[in-house]
Amino acid sequence: MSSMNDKLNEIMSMAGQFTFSEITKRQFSVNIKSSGLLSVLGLLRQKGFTHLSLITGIDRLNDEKFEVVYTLFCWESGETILVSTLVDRKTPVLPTIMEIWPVARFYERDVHEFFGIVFDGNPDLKPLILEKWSEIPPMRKDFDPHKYSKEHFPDRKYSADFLPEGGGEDE
Amino acid sequence: MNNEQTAWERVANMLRARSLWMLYYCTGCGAIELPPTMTARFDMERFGIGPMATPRQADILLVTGYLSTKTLRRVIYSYEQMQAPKYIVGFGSCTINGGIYYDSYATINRLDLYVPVDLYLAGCMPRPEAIVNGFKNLMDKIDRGEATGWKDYEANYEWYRKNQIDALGEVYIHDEFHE
Amino acid sequence: MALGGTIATVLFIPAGNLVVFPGLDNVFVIIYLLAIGLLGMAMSAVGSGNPNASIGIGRALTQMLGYELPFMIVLLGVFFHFRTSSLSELAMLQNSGGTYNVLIMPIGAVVGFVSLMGMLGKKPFDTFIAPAEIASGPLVEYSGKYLGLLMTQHAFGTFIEIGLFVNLFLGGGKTIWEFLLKFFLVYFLAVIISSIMPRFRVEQAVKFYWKWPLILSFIQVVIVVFIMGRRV
Amino acid sequence: MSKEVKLFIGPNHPGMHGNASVHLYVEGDTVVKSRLVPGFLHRGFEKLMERRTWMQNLALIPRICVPEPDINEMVYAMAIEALAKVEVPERAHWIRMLILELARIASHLMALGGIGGSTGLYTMPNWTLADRDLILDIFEKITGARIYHMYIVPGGVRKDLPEGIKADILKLVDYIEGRSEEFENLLLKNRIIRTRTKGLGVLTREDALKLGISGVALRATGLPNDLRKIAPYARYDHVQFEVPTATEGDAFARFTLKYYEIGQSLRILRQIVEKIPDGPVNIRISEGSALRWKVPAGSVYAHVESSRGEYGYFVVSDGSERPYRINVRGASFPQGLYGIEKLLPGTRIEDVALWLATMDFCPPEIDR
Repeated sequence: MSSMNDKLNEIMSMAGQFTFSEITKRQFSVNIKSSGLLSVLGLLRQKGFTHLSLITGIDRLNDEKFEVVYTLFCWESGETILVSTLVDRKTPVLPTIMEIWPVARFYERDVHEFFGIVFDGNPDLKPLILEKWSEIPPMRKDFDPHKYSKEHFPDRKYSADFLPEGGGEDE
Repeated sequence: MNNEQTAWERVANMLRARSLWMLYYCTGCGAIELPPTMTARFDMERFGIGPMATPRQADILLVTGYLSTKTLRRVIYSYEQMQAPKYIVGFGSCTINGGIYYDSYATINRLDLYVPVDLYLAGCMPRPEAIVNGFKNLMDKIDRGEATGWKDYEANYEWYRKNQIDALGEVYIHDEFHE
Repeated sequence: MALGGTIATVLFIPAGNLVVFPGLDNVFVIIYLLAIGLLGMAMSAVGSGNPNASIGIGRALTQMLGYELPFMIVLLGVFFHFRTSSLSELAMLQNSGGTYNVLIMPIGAVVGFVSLMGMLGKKPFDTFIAPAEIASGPLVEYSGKYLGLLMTQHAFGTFIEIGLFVNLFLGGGKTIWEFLLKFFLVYFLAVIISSIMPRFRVEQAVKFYWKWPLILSFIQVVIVVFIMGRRV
Repeated sequence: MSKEVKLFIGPNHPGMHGNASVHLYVEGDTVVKSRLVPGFLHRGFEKLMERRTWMQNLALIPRICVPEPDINEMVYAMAIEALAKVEVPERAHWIRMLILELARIASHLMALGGIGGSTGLYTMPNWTLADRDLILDIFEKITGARIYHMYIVPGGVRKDLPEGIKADILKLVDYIEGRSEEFENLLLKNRIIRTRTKGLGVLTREDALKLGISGVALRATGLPNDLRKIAPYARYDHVQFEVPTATEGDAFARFTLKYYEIGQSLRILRQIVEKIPDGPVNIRISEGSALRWKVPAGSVYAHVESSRGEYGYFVVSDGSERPYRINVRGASFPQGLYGIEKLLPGTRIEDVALWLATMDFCPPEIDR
């Protein structure tokens, strides 16, 4: 495994500043700035991480950042690398990685729909799953589904008499 | 409300109950229990209930579990395409009051605000035995002439339409192909 | 119209000794009337505007192209041999001669049976009412009474086609019961075969028809013309 | 140029297992352009999971993908154990493998039934689903439920196996193996199925890798990529089995591989029943009542080889009682969205339903 780390360190040093940590014996996570994104991912692909498993968006509300994690997997060695970058919450723009992995077009479209992160260079950022959605992107932390569901989809009122006096409709 | 049936209606209901055709449309997670119910082990062909491809020729529309807004639109299309004596069976607690997805922004909580439901089946995904038993109840209900969901859909159509508009914005999509 | 055409055809099928129009039951009359029934269904289905229906009709007609050719060639062989084309006479000749056509023309009988499967739309060749792909093809927009009409039309069609086959190859039977017995046997055989066969694609079905059954029917005609000669 | 017809293999279509709409642009009988519109089964799982505590999510996660619910529980448990740096007792590993292999066979049988259904061979679904029901009976004995078991929990397995279950499993394995000869005659040696699926939807190796396709479709192009071998989890490294591969990469290769994988899974089941050790079956992740578990902060991606391909969860925890973010990666996401757009043009209409059945594409994995 250690050979793997040196190989990684050598790639990373080329891509500039990064933080590197090992999660399990076959999984590493790397945090880089969004500027070095394309070069690092391209390098990793040559190093055998040919399979793009997933692009995940995470809404770090309290420090006003979106985190986007690219999960890469290498079929030969069975190792996973999580390449994550931070991007500002107000103007979330990231370069698209469609040239490296064509399938990324759909992952990016999914993340765009649920977080509102714009991937410039991705031709079709049309809505993929939701239809006629007028609210803010639903996966953001400041969107409350329970309130939305209460307003839009009325439900049956139960007059349950077993509730303790203090109890009642939950929050 | 036991309505007295004319002789002809009673015969018609009896015949109708014996050969219900189920629309083969899996709207939710309960649909995984339909193939075992249709095939060899819990065969519902014995009751004359068989899967049918087109809404035109189907009598029962199964709403199997939760119903997302997008599917609700298609369920309304299919329901309105079906011919008059039509029945809707709601599976599980998701159709009664939202079930496990009570707080989801994409699923409706109460089915009978949008389409008239004739029969509810209990079980978070009812078992094949429960489905067959439910169909037996539906057949008895039809025999007694009480399964008249479709009649009150036509009667208070505006009320249903208003609910549908509230939930969906507008029911019929024009650019179905999302050009 | 579909149902009317088909009912008209049924009148001409001699079922055992029950012959409605003695002089007129010529095979060509039946083939012609059968087409009316199918055309009626075709036009009403395409009128329904559902793309599935028009695709279904397209398939039904191409498949008809497939199975008509070998069936016709075998029929010519039979007519040439028996020197007549009226069904009741053919049945009577077979009974008097004691040998059924299926014995003296086994290849013709096999080709007849395979194209019968096509006519009935039994499993290997039922692409035009394929539920899994085009949602029961032409019948997609029918329901209630109209579906009932078409179902009876299909039932009549089945009776005609199998009746034709029984008269041509199995001697038609002296009494109505013998005819019905043979009818049941042929139908049962068709159902058994169709329950273990998946569906052909349309062009595969036509290719299949124009490969084996066509060659067999040519061999059959050659045998009939040169070896068996004309019946006295 | 003949008129281009727009056709729905829409949500309400017998050929479609599940609920997604394929828009086809058809010329004559061949598909010119095709596109998948998912989203009909979208319930916003990832949002709901953030509102429930770690233990409450257990009731929610198996409901994501219906034909094979156990992989969700397994991946969820693996992710939490990786974050909490907890080692599960030996016996729990073996029981988990038992559940996963039974679920794989059930899902494969369901897929083979689907292939029979879309080609009109209705005896096939009757047989496969009847056998699948026997497996569900065994699930009922072990976990108490037919489809949603909620049996694999973080920290091991909910309760131990009932006695006499080993005999039932062996009886089931012998029964299914006994029937394999009939299955082969009906499906693999069936000439019409062979002519219909030979050369349908050929997938080259570069395309498969570029599309990010995993599972049977990738193995049909010759690459023995199976997560159970490459990144073994549970106790797959203690069990002998091969990964069947083919070279043509067409629909016929795909469903024969599915069939041979059932044989391999039966072999694994036999070895599990022999080698399963005794001992405790679960341990606690953190102290306090199960509903108040706190998982240490961190993010991890756990993935498993499901019957359709690589299935994984990306779990992020901020140390509180509720997960901060869980992202579900279904195996059908690349196969469905990109595969349908790229591979379907050129096939005929009759084969679209068959292509979907052999690619075994499960819409709830895309919509989550």
